[in-house]
Amino acid sequence: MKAPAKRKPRKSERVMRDGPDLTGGELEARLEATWSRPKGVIGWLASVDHKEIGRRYIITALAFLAMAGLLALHMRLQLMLPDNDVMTPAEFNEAFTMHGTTMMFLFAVPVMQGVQIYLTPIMVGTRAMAFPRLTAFSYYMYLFGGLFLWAAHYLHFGPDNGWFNYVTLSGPQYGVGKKSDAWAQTITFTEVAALAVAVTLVATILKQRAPGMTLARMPIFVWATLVTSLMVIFSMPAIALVSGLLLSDRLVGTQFFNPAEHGDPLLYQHLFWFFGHPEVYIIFLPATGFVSEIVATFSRRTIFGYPIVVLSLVGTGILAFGLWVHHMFATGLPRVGYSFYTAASMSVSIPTGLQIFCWIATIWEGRPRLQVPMLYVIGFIITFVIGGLSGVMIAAVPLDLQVHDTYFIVAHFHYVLIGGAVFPLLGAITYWFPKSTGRMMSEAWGKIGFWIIFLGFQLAFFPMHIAGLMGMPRRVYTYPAGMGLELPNMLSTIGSFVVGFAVALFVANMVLSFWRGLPAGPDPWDAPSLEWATSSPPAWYNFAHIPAVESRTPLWDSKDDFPVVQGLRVDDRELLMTTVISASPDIREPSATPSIWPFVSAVAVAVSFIGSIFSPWALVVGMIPVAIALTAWFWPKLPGPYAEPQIT
Amino acid sequence: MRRILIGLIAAVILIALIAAVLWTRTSGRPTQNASGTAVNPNKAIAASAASPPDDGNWTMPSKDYAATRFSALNQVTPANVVGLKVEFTFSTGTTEGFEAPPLVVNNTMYVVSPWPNNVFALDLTKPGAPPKWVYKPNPAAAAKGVACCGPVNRGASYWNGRLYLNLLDGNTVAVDAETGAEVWRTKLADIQKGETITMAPLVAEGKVLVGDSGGEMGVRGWLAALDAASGKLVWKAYSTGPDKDALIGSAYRAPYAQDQGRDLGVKSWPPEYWKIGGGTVWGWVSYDPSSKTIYYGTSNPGPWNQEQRPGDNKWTAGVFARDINTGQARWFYQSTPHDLYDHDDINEILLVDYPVGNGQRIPALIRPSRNGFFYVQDRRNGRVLSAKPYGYINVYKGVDLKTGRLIPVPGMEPVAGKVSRNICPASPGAKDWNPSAFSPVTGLVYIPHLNLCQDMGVKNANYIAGTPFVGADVKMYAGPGGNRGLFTAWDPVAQRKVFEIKEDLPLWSPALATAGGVVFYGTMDGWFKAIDARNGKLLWQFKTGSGIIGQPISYRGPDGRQYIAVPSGVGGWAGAIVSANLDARDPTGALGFNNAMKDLPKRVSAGGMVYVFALPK
Amino acid sequence: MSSHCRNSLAAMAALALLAGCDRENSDARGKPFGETIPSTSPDTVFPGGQKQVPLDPRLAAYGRNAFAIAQGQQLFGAMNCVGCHSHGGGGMGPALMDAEWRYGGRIDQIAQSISEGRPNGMPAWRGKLTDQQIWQLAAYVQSLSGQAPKDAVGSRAEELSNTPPQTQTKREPVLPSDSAQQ
Amino acid sequence: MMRRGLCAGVVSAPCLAGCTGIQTTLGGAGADDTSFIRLFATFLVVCLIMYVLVVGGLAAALANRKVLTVESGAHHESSPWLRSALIGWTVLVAIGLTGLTVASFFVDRSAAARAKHPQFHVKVIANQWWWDVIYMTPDVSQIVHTANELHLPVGVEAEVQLQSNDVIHSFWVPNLAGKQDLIPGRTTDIQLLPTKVGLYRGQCAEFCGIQHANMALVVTVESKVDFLRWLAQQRRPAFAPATPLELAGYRYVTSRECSSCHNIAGTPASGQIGPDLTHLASRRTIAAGTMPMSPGNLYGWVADPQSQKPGNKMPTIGLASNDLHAVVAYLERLK
Repeated sequence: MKAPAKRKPRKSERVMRDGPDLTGGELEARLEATWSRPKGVIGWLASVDHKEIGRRYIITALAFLAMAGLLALHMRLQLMLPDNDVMTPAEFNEAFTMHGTTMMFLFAVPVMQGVQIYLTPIMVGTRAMAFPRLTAFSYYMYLFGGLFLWAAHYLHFGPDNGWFNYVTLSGPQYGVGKKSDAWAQTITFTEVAALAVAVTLVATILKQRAPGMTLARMPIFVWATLVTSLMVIFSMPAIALVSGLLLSDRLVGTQFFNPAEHGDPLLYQHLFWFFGHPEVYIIFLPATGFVSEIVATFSRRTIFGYPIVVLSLVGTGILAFGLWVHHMFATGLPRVGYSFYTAASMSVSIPTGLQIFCWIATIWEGRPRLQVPMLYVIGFIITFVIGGLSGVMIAAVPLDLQVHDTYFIVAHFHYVLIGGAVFPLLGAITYWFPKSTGRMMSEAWGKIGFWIIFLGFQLAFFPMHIAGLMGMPRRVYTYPAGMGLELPNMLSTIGSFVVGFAVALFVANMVLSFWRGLPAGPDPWDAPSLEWATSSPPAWYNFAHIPAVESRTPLWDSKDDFPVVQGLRVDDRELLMTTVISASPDIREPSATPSIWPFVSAVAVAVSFIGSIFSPWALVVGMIPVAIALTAWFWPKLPGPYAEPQIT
Repeated sequence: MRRILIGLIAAVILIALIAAVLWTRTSGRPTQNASGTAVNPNKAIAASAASPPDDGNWTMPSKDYAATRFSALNQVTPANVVGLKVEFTFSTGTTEGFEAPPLVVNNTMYVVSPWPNNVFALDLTKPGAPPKWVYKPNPAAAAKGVACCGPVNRGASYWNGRLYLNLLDGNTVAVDAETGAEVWRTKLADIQKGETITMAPLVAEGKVLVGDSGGEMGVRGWLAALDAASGKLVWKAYSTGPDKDALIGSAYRAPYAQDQGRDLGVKSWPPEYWKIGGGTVWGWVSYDPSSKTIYYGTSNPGPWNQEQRPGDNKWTAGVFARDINTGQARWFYQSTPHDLYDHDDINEILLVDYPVGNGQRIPALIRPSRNGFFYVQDRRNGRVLSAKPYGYINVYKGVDLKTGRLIPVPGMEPVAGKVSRNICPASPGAKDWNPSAFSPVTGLVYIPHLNLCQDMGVKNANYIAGTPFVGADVKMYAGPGGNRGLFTAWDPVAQRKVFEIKEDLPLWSPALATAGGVVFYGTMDGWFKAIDARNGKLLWQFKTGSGIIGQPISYRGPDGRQYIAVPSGVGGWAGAIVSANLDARDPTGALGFNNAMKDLPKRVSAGGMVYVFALPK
Repeated sequence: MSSHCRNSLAAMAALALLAGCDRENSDARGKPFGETIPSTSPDTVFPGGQKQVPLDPRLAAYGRNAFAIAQGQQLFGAMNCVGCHSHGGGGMGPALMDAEWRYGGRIDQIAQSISEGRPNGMPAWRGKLTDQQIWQLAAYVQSLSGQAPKDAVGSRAEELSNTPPQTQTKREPVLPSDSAQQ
Repeated sequence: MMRRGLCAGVVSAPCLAGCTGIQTTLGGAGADDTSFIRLFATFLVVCLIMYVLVVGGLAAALANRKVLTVESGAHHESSPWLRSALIGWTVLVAIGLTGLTVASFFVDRSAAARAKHPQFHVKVIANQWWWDVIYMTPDVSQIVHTANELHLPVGVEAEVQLQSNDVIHSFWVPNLAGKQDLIPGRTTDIQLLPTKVGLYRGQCAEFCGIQHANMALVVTVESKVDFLRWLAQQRRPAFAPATPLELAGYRYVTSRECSSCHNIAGTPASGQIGPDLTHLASRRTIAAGTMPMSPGNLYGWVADPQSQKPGNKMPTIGLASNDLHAVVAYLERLK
């Protein structure tokens, strides 16, 4: 497929640059032609625009949220009564595994990365991601991974050993058939996608910020994106290694996890949880970014203690790598070692405590407007702190030995994941929906939806603390009557259906507002950050002129007379690269044009990955089409005529 | 006149000389017979009562009750052994492991084949030794399903006109040596419980001593004595269970405290495990007529997984001394308490008069045990005089002579779920059942043995009668040095090695020592070798049709010449990969031997032939 | 193949290679099987020229089912088959991973050998194992020589490493064995 | 540091019917569990205080409706005391966490110290979906082998050695102590010091396959005398069949499928793969706690175990009805 037809510059024409003599409608029409993509299915597949890919990520992730949510409701029906037989044990085991795996790998991380892909360029004031085609490739890898997992579930070889698929149960002898291979290969897909996104985000944030946006002037959400992306880069290789080792044990009979041949099931657990714990912070930190943005906007005040919040983000990111063994307190490792991890697990709550203080201080200092995003922030603080405190409890070894792998833990991580990440996500969607669609979501239905999900959530998950303390282990498809577990389970089931209804309400609100929401205009919330300087929805090229930034809250300080940078090419895709610390203009860099090849490469890699769980030769043979697709993808573009731009 | 006289005297002297030489060569009377040798004070000599002077016959696999496997014929010497030629051969028509030695009595050779245990009587007086009669016992074919280490038979025994042998399916038969007619047949073992019989019976004092095999099948070991005339059971001593079953009574005095106590056969086992605890008797029995005492060893405890049977597991993996007439135990010494690696203790027991300084001698027994130690014990009370390793050992520290207890190296015991690596010696031990030979001439014990180590993983063994009760996966490989076999000449007095020959393949053939100063043994790829008894130099070798795992013997033929006979037919535990056509891609095949014998199928094929050699007339 | 699987397969043409519907269903709810062990022995001469005995329909249910093969592997260890046949290499009993079959290498013949026993020492397990267990054992035994599909077998067990992984062993032909023994 | 009155009060509030349950972490029938309850109460108090501070701060911030003097000056200086409040909050959080860490460390140390001198040893081997229990006495011939049942003398420190034959399980008797994983290839251990006589239920707490939910064991804490009487009863071989129906059952069980897996001491059935049945009828549950022991349940279980506990390793034999009656009659005999 050739790159889209481009007008050949006529000899006489000077290279067109934006500058004093090219402004207004003429400039925007030319930029539109350069930055838009061809129509049709091929065009859709070839798109490299960060806004389109971001939206696709979010919609796909919400679809997986809904599917995994339905599984959760089905499980709650089975657990509503003791000795129930709504589901057979095999169905229940596959249901909780698919629920866990989908929520963690196909919803939580991808949706956060989707929002980051969508917002980062327009927040830092640039026109595209650093590696646009890599971002497109990552979306297709994520999509194929999700489709593969659910196809496996549909074809009776979906995984059924829990979302972390511990070894010897998932090993070649006890992990019968292709179920554990399907799980491990899904991880390979999603970790490739997550790593690709993390790399492009870090490059975009460090090199493509608008001139003047020094590190100290970056929005908090961009800081959160930077920290999470670095955490992805450092933690995903651990899960890549462990899923690769499991696949090679299961397919070619290596002995990594064979306890008899001095392999070690605990090696699996160490490697998995070295990724596992940073993973939950990868989900939580972007949510703190949402909260900081929403609190600043709806309190009409810059965030209190900006350096403290940024240092807390970085502190949480680093500490998150030092406490994975608190998932393994019951495996009989030396007790002294455990006390180090207790201390580390306790210390990670200090940075989060500081952030909460700063948010509350911002609200105290500002004039809070209790609109829907702000309600979700308040709901977040009330819910997440309960989860954080129950986390402090299970950091202590004697307590964890009693409540580990019980419903107390299920309650804890739902409080910190739904309370800590989904509530801020719903707030963020409500907050940035107008920017993305140009229409407001209904404020009234938003408020009703918030109260239903907030109360439904407490009803669903607080009783699980009690069920856990009263001796209900995790992942049991049933429990005997007469142990006092009937009431908590019944309440949880009712609560979970309320939450289900509230999520449906939110989605309905989104869909209806897409057509019949109030028109929003560029800055409906009077927010400080750069993305509100673009139109709603932003044009293909985001900014007609790359803005220059002089403070943390550009829109609040110089609402209309924006200093801008001129001189970028108009007839070809070009970005302004700035230095890392002070963001002063550095060089001009061409940006990749839309291409079908990332999609084709993703298809080739997917076929090779899926084939490799049936025969190792699929990797060897599969690499040929992958090599061809990648070669076409990186085929160099002939450099056009250049002249030095004048920077005014 | 004087010259004539001098010539006459010279002639007479010359004739006397020639006569003397001829007389020594022909009459076969060894210049120094076993008992008449000038008694060298610092050399062990065979127990005289148990090792009568050689009459040129070979009536039992161990040659004599002292198990010397020493032939006093000395026609074949290091000088002329290179002239040995094949006199005749005989094929048994079977391809299983051929472990039984041919017996020669009154110019008739009796050949016993592995399953179906046919017996052929060959008339040595006629050229080519044609068969006089064939005895076909037709044992049950199903017995092959419970024979752990190949459907083998370790030989018959001749005793006043009759041949006594055991059949694989647990019967003992007496056959008339002249006509080949079956005199009596007694059923002793039950293949439904996994019991077979492979040992060569020992016949003495009118009693036939027979023990069962099946340590790997969870059977209960015993030694039974049948009346040689009628085949009726005289007494039966179990190797596990209460003292009344083990015939341990007032006459019993254990050499060490570890083996003294009431009903240790029950107390040293977890409940009910002694009933399926092994301790079978499938090896060699020796007999000292002077004290009317038999000496034999018991096999490994079952199952191989040591964690399933905590405790010392009495009376397995040890040596019993019993009165031959009543079976009452005199003493018992447990070489390997709570055996960890299937180190049976059924190896041959040589009875010697052992020098203890200043010309004094005590009746002793010396034996190269499977756990790698060469024991010298006072056979009156079982006390261990010395125990030195004769092969490479890294799983035992040594034997504490004060308590008699074997000291294992901590941390090497196989536990469930974790493979133990580099266990030397491997399960077949430093030497398996193939017996050594003792030459009173050189005073050395010639030991054909192994140099194997193994990786071993154990798991919970399930007991179903008639099926294997092992609970262990094993992979064997060559020990240090890369050679899998060793032929060692051991000085039992100085307790040290005199010389050693490295053999590529494990040595599974017994040894034969002769008064002529030549020692014979065979290799698993078919080489029948003769070496110098003093320095182990290879003198002569002959490539037989199949691997040699049977006992070579030496006898005096009807024409007075010394004949050497050797059975050739690879098989047994080590040769199972060839005789049972196993698949080398599975290293744990044949209870772990496949891994060590991957190359054997390419070097040798199955067979079943007796070769008889002699110096040309 | 249940109809539900068939049309889903048609729908998923792109994922056709994932056809493994029946490979995985574990049919845990075991109703008492009316399984019987067939008594015919196809590897023989039929006077009057009767044509070959058709392959037993249970081959699909057991021979290609990952759950049945895994249960067979556990029974192969638990019922002491390893004691005689090791991990397919043989020992007291013949090797099971090679191409030579003295009493027939098809799954129904193997099931018959297990159930009835064989004269040279193979014990008869009828009455000691249920017919379903015998079929599971037969499924595992025929997978030792690579007869089972590669995606239904495990590469190794959690024990001392022994044979090369079954997922990589090539499929051995099923040949009558010219046993030298009587 | 811990005021018993307040903690007990606070703890009892949310525990509803939980305290008296047979499988609850709030039961307090073992030394470890009582220290758990005390530590949990401490944590709960500290966490409630922190939670009240946070939510109170939030409420106060929301209620603080002051109107800004400067129009939309978002950059005005923050009030000075907020800075000091921030430092105060950090110090408070740090002190709270340090205190809790030290408290948990001391509880952990005291449990480890007590574990140094156990009076007797039990080995528990986990299999897919049942517990093999072996009482390791110094005299090996007195070893007792049972399944899915653990008897402990009250007030005596018992060390339970934990091994697994297949996958990772987790031994958890909440009323007595915390859980400990059973990992293939490793031997872990847990110390139990029961303080209250009674009947408790433990369950596997690490997902171990299709029947992870039905892998329970019944723990009976009794006086030393009762315990020794039970141990002696377990050492006796199985009762001989008394009636002809039991004899027919005996013949079937010891010669047919049952003997391939199960062991009944004193009879030819000595399979080591399945649970030991020598004293089956004296146990309180069938199939690792799946259902209580009763003739009716025994009928249901023996007739078709797959429908009672789908996916478990016991096959459905399809017994004829007369065999079924005989077998159940004989199993009833195995008190």
